[in-house]
Amino acid sequence: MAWTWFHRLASPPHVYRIAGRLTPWFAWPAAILLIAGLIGGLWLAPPDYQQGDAYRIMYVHAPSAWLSLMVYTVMAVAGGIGLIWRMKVAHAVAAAAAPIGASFTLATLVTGSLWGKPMWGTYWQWDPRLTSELLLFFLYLGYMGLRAAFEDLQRADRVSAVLAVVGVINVPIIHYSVVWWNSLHQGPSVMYLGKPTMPPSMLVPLLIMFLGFTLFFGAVLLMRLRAEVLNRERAARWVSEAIGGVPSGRWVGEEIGA
Amino acid sequence: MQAALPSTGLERGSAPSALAVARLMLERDLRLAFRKASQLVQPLAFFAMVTTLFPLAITPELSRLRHIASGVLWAAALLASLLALEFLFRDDAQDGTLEQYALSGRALTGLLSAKTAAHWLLTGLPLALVAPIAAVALGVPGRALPGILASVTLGTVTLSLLGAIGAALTLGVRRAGALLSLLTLPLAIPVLIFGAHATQLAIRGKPYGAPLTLLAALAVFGMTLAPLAAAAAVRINLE
Amino acid sequence: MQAALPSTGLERGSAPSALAVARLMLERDLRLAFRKASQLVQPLAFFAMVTTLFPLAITPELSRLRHIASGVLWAAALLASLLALEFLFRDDAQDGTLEQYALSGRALTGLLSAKTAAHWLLTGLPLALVAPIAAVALGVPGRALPGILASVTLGTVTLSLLGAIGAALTLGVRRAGALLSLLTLPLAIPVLIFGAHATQLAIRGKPYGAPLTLLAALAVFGMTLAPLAAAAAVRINLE
Amino acid sequence: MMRFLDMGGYYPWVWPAYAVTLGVMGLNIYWAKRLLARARRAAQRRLEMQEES
Amino acid sequence: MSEAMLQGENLHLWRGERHVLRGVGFTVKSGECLQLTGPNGAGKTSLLRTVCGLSFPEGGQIRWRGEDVRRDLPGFHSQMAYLGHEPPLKMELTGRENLHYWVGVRRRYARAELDGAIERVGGQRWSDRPVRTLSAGQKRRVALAGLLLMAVPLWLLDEPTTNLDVEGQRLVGTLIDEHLAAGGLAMAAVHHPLAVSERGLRRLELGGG
Amino acid sequence: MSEAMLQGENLHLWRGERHVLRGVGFTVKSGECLQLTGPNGAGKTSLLRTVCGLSFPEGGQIRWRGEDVRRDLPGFHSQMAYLGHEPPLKMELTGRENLHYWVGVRRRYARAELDGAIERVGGQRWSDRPVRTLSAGQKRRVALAGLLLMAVPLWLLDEPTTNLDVEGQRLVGTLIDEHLAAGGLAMAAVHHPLAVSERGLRRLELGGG
Ligand code: HEM
Ligand SMILES: Nc1ncnc2c1ncn2[C@@H]1O[C@H](COP(=O)(O)OP(=O)(O)OP(=O)(O)O)[C@@H](O)[C@H]1O
Ligand SMILES: Nc1ncnc2c1ncn2[C@@H]1O[C@H](COP(=O)(O)OP(=O)(O)OP(=O)(O)O)[C@@H](O)[C@H]1O
Ligand SMILES: [Mg+2]
Ligand SMILES: [Mg+2]
Repeated sequence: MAWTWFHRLASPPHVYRIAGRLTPWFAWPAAILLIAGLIGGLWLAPPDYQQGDAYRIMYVHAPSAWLSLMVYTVMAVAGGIGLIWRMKVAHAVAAAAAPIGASFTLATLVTGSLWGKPMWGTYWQWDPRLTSELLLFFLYLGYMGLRAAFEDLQRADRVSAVLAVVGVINVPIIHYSVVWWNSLHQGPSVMYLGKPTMPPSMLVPLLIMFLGFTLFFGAVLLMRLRAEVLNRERAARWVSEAIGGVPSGRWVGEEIGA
Repeated sequence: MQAALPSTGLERGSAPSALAVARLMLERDLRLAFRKASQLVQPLAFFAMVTTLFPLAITPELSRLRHIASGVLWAAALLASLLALEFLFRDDAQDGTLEQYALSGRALTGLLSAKTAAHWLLTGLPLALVAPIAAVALGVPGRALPGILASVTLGTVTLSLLGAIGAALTLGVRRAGALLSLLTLPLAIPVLIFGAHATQLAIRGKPYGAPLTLLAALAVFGMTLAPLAAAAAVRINLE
Repeated sequence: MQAALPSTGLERGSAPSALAVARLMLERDLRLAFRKASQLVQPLAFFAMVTTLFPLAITPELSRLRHIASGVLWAAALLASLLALEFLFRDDAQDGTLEQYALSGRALTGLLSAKTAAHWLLTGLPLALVAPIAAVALGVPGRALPGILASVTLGTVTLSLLGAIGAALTLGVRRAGALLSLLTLPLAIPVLIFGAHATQLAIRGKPYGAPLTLLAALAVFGMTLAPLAAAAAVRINLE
Repeated sequence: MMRFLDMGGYYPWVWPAYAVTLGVMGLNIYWAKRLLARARRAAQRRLEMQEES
Repeated sequence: MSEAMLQGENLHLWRGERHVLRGVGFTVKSGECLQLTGPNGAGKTSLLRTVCGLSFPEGGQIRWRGEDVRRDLPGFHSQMAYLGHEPPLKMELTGRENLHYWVGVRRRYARAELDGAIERVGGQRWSDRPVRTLSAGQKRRVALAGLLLMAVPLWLLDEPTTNLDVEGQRLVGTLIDEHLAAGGLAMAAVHHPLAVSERGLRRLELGGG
Repeated sequence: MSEAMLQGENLHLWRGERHVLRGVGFTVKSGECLQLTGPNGAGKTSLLRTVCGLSFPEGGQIRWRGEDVRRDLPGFHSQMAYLGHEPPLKMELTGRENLHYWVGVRRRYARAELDGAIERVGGQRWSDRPVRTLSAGQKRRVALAGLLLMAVPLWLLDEPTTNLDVEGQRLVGTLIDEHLAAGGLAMAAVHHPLAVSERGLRRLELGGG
């Protein structure tokens, strides 16, 4: 019983419709939070007593880094679900997430380098965290390359899901790399929620940014998800054809117009 | 297996045990490799050549070579295993024999584990045996050799297992060479870090037990999970 | 071509010029490569990964990395060209298209030169363009970059040509991967020595004209001889 | 205002960092929109093909 | 023995943009051979691969002894043998070694059985040569020997007579006949009618490509 | 036109330890098709590969228009086309692209000719799909289109009807007939008699394998 409900919820047309409806609910809060975070981070927060104004890069760097890790985790979980329950929508989520994750990984690398120059005197260091983040970027590229290498979407979905699941071990490695190996990179500062090391005037904009970035990811993911679901829709249509319901060609046509 | 249903009387002979099947696969892969004896020498020769490159390209001074020895050894080991990997499943997929194994009704995990074991015996083990020699050539002191032997042995096990996953993932892809590297290298980084760390400690004469334990842990972890992932990927790719 | 003999009237259309044929082959190989766009990125990705390995395995200190930069760059370039080489003729041999080219009545040297050119455009050139970026990551100062670009560009031309010979020689051999390296690496040593030398001089800010000239000479030498050797090897292996 | 733009002398790094991040976000939105439009067109085309045959 | 052993019901398969199988159904009983015909591109190979689980149909079911094969794919596989367009042989191994490693993972067999199978396909003289050196027809014969040696009730054959000489084509017919007589069943895609006795022959013609 | 165009004289070929061709000789004139038959392993493929210069015979000669082909191999090659057991196609390219790059190195041709050849083999509907997605018979048809497009007098065909449906087998016969009528000549190894008119048909039976 519960399963039929679950599958109906996860059925492509349903997801397509719901995703379309949900998008603004993510997009607008994201926009507001991002603007608030920008004002807070660039204007209201005081300069750091050590780093001066350079530390303001944190407000884009840390949330990007968070997304780079979170998106990969989302991909791995979605891939796992898709593999186990043969759920096309889960695969569509993974496929939609990958390019977003890759782009924010790149943003992390670039903003980190830009921060590194004034702080460490060099754009790049072969430090464990930086290197493992670079490898995460390669992993994203590999994931997308593997996807692109298959013509058959179903197969691409399932093969790349295996990679996503296997590759997820890299996420904790990156996260704990600062702890495990002595690193130049900043240790966890916000993540220990119990004992914030920053004054609230600095911390609050950062938290706002984290939330804003996450919602932004949600909005873009939903948009891409609709496209991915459409690309996988062929079989769903003929299923309803076989059942003999509404001539689904027309029905999907309406959906597309919507 | 629907034993309750009437048999057609055509099914003669009992199914061999999972272990016997694995042994058969191992034997097959080794025989295929030995049929071309030159193949056996190849990973070694490759390894030797890469180790030779660096003194040529950088500096012939042993005192400086020693510092980079661990990096050179591990990079060479990684690349040599990768090179051999491409062929781990590809040949079998191309001539249709892998399809037959997937249709044999036997668990693919066992078959693939056996193939991975064969791969390690044919590349990892020889590499581990040659690594100390290469190390000496790079000016590493003799007392470091046991540590190097141990770390390369353990490390190549994990590299073979990771490679099995990568090779299985790219089965359906033509010219997968570089895609395979792209997929496998990020996964191989922990092995590389711990391996090189152990090697460096050994060269400096310090205790290298901790990274070695981690290498062993990675190998065990890989042995339990990699065949599952590889079998899943192969099944998907044969679909 | 026995023009004096009576024609059967079946032979319509004139034969395209040697240049047109070479262009056709080049176009074919590029199209095959672009059909899978991911393939194009792969030699680069591989190169990037190898460059990443060394800092991880040896030391993250840029001051020390700088010293081994030339070795790392050239080893990576060599390995990346070799990896791609395996497929230079193999695919065509397997699906029978190479046989058809050998039976086309056209000179194989031209066809093979075109294939080699395609290979360089797809691996050597991108490598040369990325090498300066990798060099920067390894702490090489900016003034050395033109020298690095020039030497890698010239060096990869010769590497592609040598690889063509190696690939042609190992056509008949299955799993030629490592054998190919074994054959090609010794031939590649001069390229490697001059290339690494030029790179090192460039990094130290000294004039690197002399080794660069030698690299250019090797490239020219290779361009005249390699296609002949490769064509001979292909003919023998198709028998 | 100049003080703000100067970022305590760190402007050559702070502003590019923000530009890159916002650029990435903008591109993400653009790519997502384009992808959706393309998927719609492809689906439409498939439907037309379906009706023909 | 006469209930339906293998059934396909309303199978639908898409390949790329093409709807290759549109509601194909069939039934094969013990002692029957289903001969698949149809023009090039009709979907014969696709149907065989779907039956043996190498392609997943978007709709429909395949039943073996009344049960959906998806429920126990390994169990189904251990009772069937599939020969595709190309004989699945390793070029470096001899014919005999190929058979050993191919069939050996499925069942234990006596050496005499192996010899018998090789003799049956006329391979005594060349079964110890690397398959690489065999002619096209000889390779196909090695694959047929594997089929015999597997000793399974269900045979799925894709153009089994390809590359075989006249005697070899007759042999395929005889082998199938004997298999049917022993209670086996077969499905074979062909372009030349099989030399199988009319009694057990059923026909399925797939539509235009 | 009726002198011997292609002659094989007393050809001897060894493969490993086997004396595969033992003094084989034949003559083919313009307008004639030599049909090679013989049991599996008789040496049909070996003979065809020897004729086109892919194997070197230990003894004997092949003459094209009276001259030893070894004297001018490229010249001979530019007047012949060989189709082996497998269609020589790149899986990633479409049928049309395959034809373009395969035939394009030999001769310039008008686009209409290419279209005509594809239409002739019934490939209008699938010639723009990657060959990988084609059925076995469709691949073979692409190869036949290449043969037509090459426009050379001598065809060497190894089991050209393999994988073709009944209509396709008839098509091969028709194509050869038309080729012979235009003054061409052909040599074809087969297991099923070719559907070629009796007039130009010559037969050569190779001995037991
Ligand atoms: C290319 C260079 C850099 C890269 C690739 C990089 C990468 C990362 C990553 C992956 C994280 C997220 C870690 C996690 O959530 O577990 C992170 C967070 C962070 N990074 Fe960087 N970083 C770089 C440079 C810098 C520099 C130069 C600084 C400052 C001096 C810096 C300061 C921070 C801070 C403060 C955080 C938040 C820490 C936390 O909350 O855990 N980063 N960086
Ligand atoms: N990826 C794909 N995209 C589009 N069409 C495809 C794809 N794969 C296969 N097809 C088509 O599916 C059809 C069925 O192919 P199949 O190989 O099953 O035919 P067949 O009956 O075995 O033909 P033959 O007699 O030539 O062996 C063919 O028309 C083929 O072109
Ligand atoms: N390297 C080798 N060593 C020994 N025998 C060989 C070798 N290569 C080929 N042969 C044998 O040469 C004989 C001729 O083979 P060929 O492929 O010409 O036969 P064919 O007439 O084309 O057969 P088919 O009808 O099966 O295609 C075969 O018996 C084959 O086994
Ligand atoms: Mg078929
Ligand atoms: Mg033959």
